[in-house]
Amino acid sequence: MLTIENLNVDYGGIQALKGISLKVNENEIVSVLGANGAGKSTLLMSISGIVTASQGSIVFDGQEISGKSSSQIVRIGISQVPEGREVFKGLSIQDNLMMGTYHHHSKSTKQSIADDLNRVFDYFPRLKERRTQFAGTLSGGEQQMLAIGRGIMARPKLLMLDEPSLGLAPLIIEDIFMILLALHKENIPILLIEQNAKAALRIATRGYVMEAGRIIMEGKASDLLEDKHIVSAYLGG
Amino acid sequence: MKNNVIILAGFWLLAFLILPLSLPHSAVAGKPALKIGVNLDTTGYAAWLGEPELRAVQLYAEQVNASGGIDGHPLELVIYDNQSNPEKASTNAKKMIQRDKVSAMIATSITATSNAAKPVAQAEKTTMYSLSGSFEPNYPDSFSFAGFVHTTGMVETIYDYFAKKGIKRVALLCANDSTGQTWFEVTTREAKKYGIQIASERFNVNDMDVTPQLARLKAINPQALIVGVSGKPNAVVAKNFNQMGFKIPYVTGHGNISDSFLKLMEGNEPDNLLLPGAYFVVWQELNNSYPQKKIMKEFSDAYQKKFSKMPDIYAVVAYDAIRVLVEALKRAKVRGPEDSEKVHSEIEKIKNFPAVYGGTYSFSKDDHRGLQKADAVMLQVKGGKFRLAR
Amino acid sequence: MENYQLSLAVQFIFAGLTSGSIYALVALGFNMIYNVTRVVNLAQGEFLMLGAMTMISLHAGLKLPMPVALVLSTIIVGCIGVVFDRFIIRPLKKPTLLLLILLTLGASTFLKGVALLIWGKSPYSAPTFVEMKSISFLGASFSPQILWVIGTVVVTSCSLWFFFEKTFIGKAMRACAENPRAASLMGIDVKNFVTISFFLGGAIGGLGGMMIAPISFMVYDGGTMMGLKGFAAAVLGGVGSYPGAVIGGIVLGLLENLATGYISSFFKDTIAFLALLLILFIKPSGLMKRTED
Amino acid sequence: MKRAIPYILFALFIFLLPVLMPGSYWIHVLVIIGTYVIAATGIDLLVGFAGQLSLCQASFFTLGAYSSAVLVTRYHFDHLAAMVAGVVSTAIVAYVVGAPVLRLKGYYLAIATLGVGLIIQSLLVSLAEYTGGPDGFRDIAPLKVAGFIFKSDVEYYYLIWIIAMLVLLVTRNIVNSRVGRAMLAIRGDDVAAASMGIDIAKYKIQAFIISAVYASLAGSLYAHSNSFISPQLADLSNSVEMIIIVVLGGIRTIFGVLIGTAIMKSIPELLESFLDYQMAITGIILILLLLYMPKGLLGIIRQINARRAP
Amino acid sequence: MILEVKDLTKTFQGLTAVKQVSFGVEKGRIKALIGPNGAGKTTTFNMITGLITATHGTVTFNGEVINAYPPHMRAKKGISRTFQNIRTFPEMTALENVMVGCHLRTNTGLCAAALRLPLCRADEEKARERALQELAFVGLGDRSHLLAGSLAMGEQRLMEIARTLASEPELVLFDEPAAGLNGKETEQLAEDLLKIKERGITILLVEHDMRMVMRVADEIIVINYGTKIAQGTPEEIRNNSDVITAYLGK
Repeated sequence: MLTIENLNVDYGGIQALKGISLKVNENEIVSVLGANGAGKSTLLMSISGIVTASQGSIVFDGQEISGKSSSQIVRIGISQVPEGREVFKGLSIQDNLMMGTYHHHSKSTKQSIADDLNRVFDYFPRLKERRTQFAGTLSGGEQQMLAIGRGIMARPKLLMLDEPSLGLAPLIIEDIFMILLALHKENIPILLIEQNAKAALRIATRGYVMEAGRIIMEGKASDLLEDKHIVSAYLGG
Repeated sequence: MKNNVIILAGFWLLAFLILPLSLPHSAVAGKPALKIGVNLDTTGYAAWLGEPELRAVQLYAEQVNASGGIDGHPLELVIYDNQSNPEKASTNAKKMIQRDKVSAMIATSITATSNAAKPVAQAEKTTMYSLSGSFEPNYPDSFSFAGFVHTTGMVETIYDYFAKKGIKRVALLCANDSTGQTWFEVTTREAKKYGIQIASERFNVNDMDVTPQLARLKAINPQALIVGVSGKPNAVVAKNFNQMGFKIPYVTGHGNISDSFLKLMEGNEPDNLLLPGAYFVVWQELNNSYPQKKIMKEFSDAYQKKFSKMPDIYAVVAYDAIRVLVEALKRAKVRGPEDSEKVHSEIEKIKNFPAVYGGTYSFSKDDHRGLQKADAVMLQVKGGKFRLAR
Repeated sequence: MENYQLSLAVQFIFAGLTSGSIYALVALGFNMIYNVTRVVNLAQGEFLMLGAMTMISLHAGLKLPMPVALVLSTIIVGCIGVVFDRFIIRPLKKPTLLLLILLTLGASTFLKGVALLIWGKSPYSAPTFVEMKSISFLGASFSPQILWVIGTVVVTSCSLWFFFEKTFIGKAMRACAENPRAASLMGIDVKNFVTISFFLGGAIGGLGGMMIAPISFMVYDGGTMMGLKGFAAAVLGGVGSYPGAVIGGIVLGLLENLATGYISSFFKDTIAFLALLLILFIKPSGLMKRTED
Repeated sequence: MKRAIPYILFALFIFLLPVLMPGSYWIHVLVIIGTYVIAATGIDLLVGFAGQLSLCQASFFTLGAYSSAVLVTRYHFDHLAAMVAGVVSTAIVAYVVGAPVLRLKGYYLAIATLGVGLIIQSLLVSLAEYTGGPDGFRDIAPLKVAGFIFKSDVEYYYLIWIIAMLVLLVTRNIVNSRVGRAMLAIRGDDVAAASMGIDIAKYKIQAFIISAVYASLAGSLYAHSNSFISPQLADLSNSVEMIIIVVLGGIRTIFGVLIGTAIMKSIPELLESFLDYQMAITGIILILLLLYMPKGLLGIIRQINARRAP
Repeated sequence: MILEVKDLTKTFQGLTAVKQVSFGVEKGRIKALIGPNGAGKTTTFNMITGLITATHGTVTFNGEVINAYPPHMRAKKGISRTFQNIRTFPEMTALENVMVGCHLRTNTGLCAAALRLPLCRADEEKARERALQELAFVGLGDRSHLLAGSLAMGEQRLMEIARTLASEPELVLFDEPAAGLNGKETEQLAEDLLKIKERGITILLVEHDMRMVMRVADEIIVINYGTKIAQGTPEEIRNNSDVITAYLGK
């Protein structure tokens, strides 16, 4: 589905990504772990086309996408839920969700968009109650739901999430991970970046570990959960 | 530490760049040129005055040099723009005296900039000829002179005209700028002498609409309106004036005697538009016996030929100013900047010098304007032309 | 006597509406650009001047009929807005409020300088759009052009409001302003929208200039003061709010003219700005601030 | 002690300049540069360090100039007393105005200070009885201190540059202290600053008053050295120019003000032969400088040095 | 009780964010405040530190009602805090950031600073030393010369803590200090909190990471929809059924 080979990214003279190779297969949840500043977010940004890679290839659905603009990449079918939610606070919740449809809005029927909307509201009934409110009035957990909902509205062939559990209460984290599993059942592959390594590895099929811009380890999620190095470095005793 | 060294190096560099500039210009072969500084508002809000003035001055310099200069010395103009800004005017005056060593200066047509340049002229004992009608050149040991009939004379001319027409109640609308201030002061002061009742309002030169002021002025049921402003704002006032259905005479200042004013008023010209001015403006209407008609025609023709434009009153005043200065340079036998102190006493001795403006210049120790009230005349705008007012 | 007082009041109010509407148009253009790009454009007044000058040149110089001249010069000034964005705003790497203010003021100096070279220093006027001397109403009289000005403000503000609140594209443009990065993750081409917003901002500014050209005259530096007052109006109404821009402009215009009429024409600006300060002290974020910030 | 050497060298340079170019017109320009250095340093402190955008610095400058001029000429105050009175009254005005205005932020602050500036300017125009109105105030007596009358440009040059250097020194001291740090913290994040126990309102107003005092002082000196002042000094463009000076020199680098002022005041001198083109060229220069040197000259030098240093 | 909150209530435009919350914090202990997102924890923090004023209720610190005090006065009394989204002064170095924390414990005024009186020099020296000490305490001793903005997020958090400590507080409020930290970093942070407690400083903590809360807190208060729903030792809270349904899950 998504194949990244030897990806390098320079940030003002500093090399943020050094030869990253990574794969997401159909029907997989792949999670990428790593400390702050390891380059995880940069990885997502370069897949989304916000950051341009200095070297390497990103192939999605058999199509080379490195060098394409972010709007082209969204159109090809990769949708990112950014870190820190980044909802449009001054737009209503429904409008926020509609923004997710931007790239296919003119091509889609009203009915199909309404169906999508209902699907999202099924996942997140709380958003339905408040559909006319400004997104800025939502709590952190609700904003995260909105951001994911917005990602779903884009009808992605691959959904990428950047730290969806950041700053959320345990119960809500659980909710969100359940929803990720549900999406996975709908055959949407997911690339997940998480600080909360334990929770991430529990739902993931495979995992990668990044350190200082490199991938230092990869494997099945269940194996990683038991790896001594991972436990001491990321999961805590 | 390192930074400071670099700053220091920067300053030295700057100094070396500046030093050569500060050296006096080297003299040209032949008799050294005599310099007159020209410190005009060629940009900024008074630019429309500065431009014709500059043209007239340049025209005369050309004429002088073509006819052999001043006793063989070529006349050189040192021209600086003061951007209608008093601070710049003062800096320019310093620059032309200290750096360029001019023998005399022509200074600006607005009062504020003339006032700013005045102390410099005084301190450096260099003659300054202002082109402002309300600038005050008469004070002890003055090195300043001024063109135009004094604004007081102009206002008296208006009031004389009012007296003839039986106008007793006058509405006054003055701008919040230098010109407006002067007109406000002079008109209200003189009104007492003439027994004229005045109601006054002020407005801002940037205003797009003065109907509130005009509406308030309407209350006294005035017989005439005096508008104390020069240039563009007049058009706004006139527009509102017509709109509100005023039929009374619309009188404005002599500062408006220019082609651009006529163009401005096109389409909005009040029925009875009056202003005090100079005989030059209507020279074609004058009798052939009028003594200055010949020089007026010559100037007008030369100016039109060179610039393809009608000379306006500012051009004339500037032209006269440089004529007077050159006359004084000749009489004082000025040979260089060291003689510049003599210029002003020589001007004071000039009597009955024919003015292109109309009338003659007779200066004295106490009169640094040289023109009299009688040299002013009431004009009227009719069909896009200045005429003598009946 | 009462009649006289009434006609006086009407006169003041119409004068206030006229200048207020112009301020409102500047403020609308200002907000238009601000809402999509968060750029504080203090050169908005120069767009006004360019609009008026271009229209006069096209109409009086090239003898184009007035409607054609209007449309053409609106487009021209819009394009100037786009160029403005391309070469002056976009190269700025880290835009801060301070730099934006200085930069747009620098740009305003430049635009004035260019206008000076093209049109010289003399003021220009334009005929009123409809041949008519003046309109009388309750003893007050005013120029028919006022109706055009007020009409433009109403139409512009309503269509802006409709566009940004009700249409999908408008909402997408708002999303761009709030969070350009998230917007581009939605597949929105942010740069295009920025270009469009500068086009519209320039066009609205230019339109404002064309509307007042027949009322006031236009000189190369005639836009600056109106630009500043328009900026004041935008702030007064609450930066970013379209109804706020209109209300801010009208309030400022009325304040000025009522102060002139009822207190003293001598202290016009003083009183208007004192009132502005007072309003800001009481409502520090303007009259109609959106709830989002 | 070694750190003082560049300062001493610089001082020496300043004192030698008039000797190097006697009778030059540039001394006059340098007098003006000195005055604006004093006023712009205030802006550096207020805008650069405390982070409060002010568009009324030129109005405070003009206020200082007028109070000196009016008190000396109309009411025959002792010159020094008049200057002090001017500074004190400007400080009071700054306090009264600053207390409410500084609660505002961003554009709101910008427009409020702009309004304050316009009000001061239009009052100076309106109160013509005292101020001479739009014509300006003329024939201001030259400065007289303890019997010594300052007459020539060179005398003013020394006076103004000594004061300017003291002002720079004092400002540098303030900036490198607890007070300056508090101001910087407010600029960085006022909520965090308040949580650290910094009285935001107090430091904002201190910065505002100091900058007003500098402006007023500079204005007084200007009035005497120039002997003519007009309300045009309070134009918005002058206030903006002072901010541009600070940005060009390098915001938050106290001594950058020297460079910024030198550039800003030299541009018109160097462009004077361009007449009508001046405005467009000035605009272009400003745009280019702000776009490609937003940190200012001294800021760039510092950046290069910082990169070189480990 | 060093801090007592009584009937604290805040309404925003008709919506009640915090409703009559009361609790106390004993001197020298760590108290945790937990609850779902949007439950009103940060609002409570802001009312205690004075960033927003309470609609109703009192905040008592060391026996003194401090409701009317602005934030900087409360800081002066000894209440300090960190922020959910780290708030540093990005263009100042780490050292200068922490020196800002010393503001309260030094007192150079404007005049002394302008003339650089000996008093001022002494203060500077004192502040510098103190700041270096605190930076070393949180393990950033070698990062002091870097610009705050260039530090990694975890380091910025530690620097923020050092800055807080430099103000010599009696009570520190931590707002989600572990957000964005991974398991190991969180453990380190827990150690740091305990070390701070050892210095005799009282801590009020808002945190979602339950493992950390359970480890460091002496007592836990749970709020939901603006009201307190439970209070007790970590053990009690862990088994409280209300808390499980509202917050902890499973």
